[in-house]
Amino acid sequence: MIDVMYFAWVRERIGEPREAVETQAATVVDLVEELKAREPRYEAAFADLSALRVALDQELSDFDAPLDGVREVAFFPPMTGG
Amino acid sequence: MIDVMYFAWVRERIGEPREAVETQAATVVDLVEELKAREPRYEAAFADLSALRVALDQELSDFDAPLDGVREVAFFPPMTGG
Amino acid sequence: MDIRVQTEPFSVGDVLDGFGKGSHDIGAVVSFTGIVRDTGGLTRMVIEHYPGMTERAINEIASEAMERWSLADCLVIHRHGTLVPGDQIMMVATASRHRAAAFEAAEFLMDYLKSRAPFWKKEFGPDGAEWVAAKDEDEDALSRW
Amino acid sequence: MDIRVQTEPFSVGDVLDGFGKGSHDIGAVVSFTGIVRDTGGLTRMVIEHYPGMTERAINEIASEAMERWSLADCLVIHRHGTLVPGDQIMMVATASRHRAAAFEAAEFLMDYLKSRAPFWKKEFGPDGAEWVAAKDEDEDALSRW
Repeated sequence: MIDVMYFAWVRERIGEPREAVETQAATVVDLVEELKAREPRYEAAFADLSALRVALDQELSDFDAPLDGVREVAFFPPMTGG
Repeated sequence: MIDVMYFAWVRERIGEPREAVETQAATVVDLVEELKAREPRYEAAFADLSALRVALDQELSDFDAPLDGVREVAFFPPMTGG
Repeated sequence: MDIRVQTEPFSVGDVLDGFGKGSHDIGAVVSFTGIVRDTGGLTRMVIEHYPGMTERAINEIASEAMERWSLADCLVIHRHGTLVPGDQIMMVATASRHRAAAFEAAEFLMDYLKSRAPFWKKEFGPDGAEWVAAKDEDEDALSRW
Repeated sequence: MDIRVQTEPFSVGDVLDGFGKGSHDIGAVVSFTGIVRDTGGLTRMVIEHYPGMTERAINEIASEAMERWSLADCLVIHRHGTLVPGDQIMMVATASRHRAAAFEAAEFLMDYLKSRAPFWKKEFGPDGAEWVAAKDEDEDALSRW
């Protein structure tokens, strides 16, 4: 069970800020593929991975990173703070 | 008649902050030579011109600048503001 | 080191008057304040963030600045929620012995906060709402550090 | 543009809270504050200046910064007289649309004030009094502008 979070327009496309996902996905990309297979709104949100960033347990990471032991995955567009 | 001003250690060596000088000096260097000929304290202050800066009518200038029309000459070490 | 993530406004004055007090070897304090501009008829801006990761990311950035420039102190305040033109979005302040370190550290903090702290801005104007896109130049700015 | 040469202390807070107010196109405010450090047992510092030329020189430097970086506003406060460790010596503030201009203009102002505004510092410590010597690196700093 992984906590999956969405921010900014990713959140808007998915339609919710977070959800608990039952998954055996080995990597972030595997998780993305599982989600995209579910419903069109996931396909819309994950259409272009180069426009997205991912954080694992609140640390910026990569889409090919393993999910082993990870409790929280967050997807969002490039940050615009400051 | 030119108003001559001294600042920082130049003022301390000369012993006064300003004086009116009766001179026909053509350039700053000429004025410096006239002053040095007067008394040892001027020689002490003007011993090394490379350690000094000069301002003519409150604008930074050079030692070979003409004194034509100048009313105020100031001598001081390199500035240390900020 | 003082890091605040908040919805409330802040007073740069009050913050700076207390900043670095108590340390005896500070010769230079630099502050940066970011303000909402009313470009293109912007009526308001909503800043979303990632609670938990935000504090963690800013802490990491600020700790790196403290160490790299041997700062005496360092402060970051970043607001989230709804802001209107003229509102202060965020500020950073750095205190060090010499001016070069204080300036560089403040610019470093700003460059990293721009693209490495999890904030996202949505702008509301006459043509509707739009998420602010990250700029290539902001990402490029990181390469100088 | 606001230029003040004074013996009195100033509050960075009060100054900054009023700075740039009224302008609608300010996205970035940078401030620098210089503070007397108590290095080598310094007990006090006396800053001498050249009344008249000081205001003129700072005005020239600030005007150049305003134009070169299209600043919305710019402020310089510089004290003279007797100061002790911990006292604020001077401050500059710049306001512009974007952060790079505000940072650059503030650094430019500082570099020029260091070696082109007629101030001289005399330090008093356990070994007597000494005029602060200008540093080559301060003169060199001007070459980047």
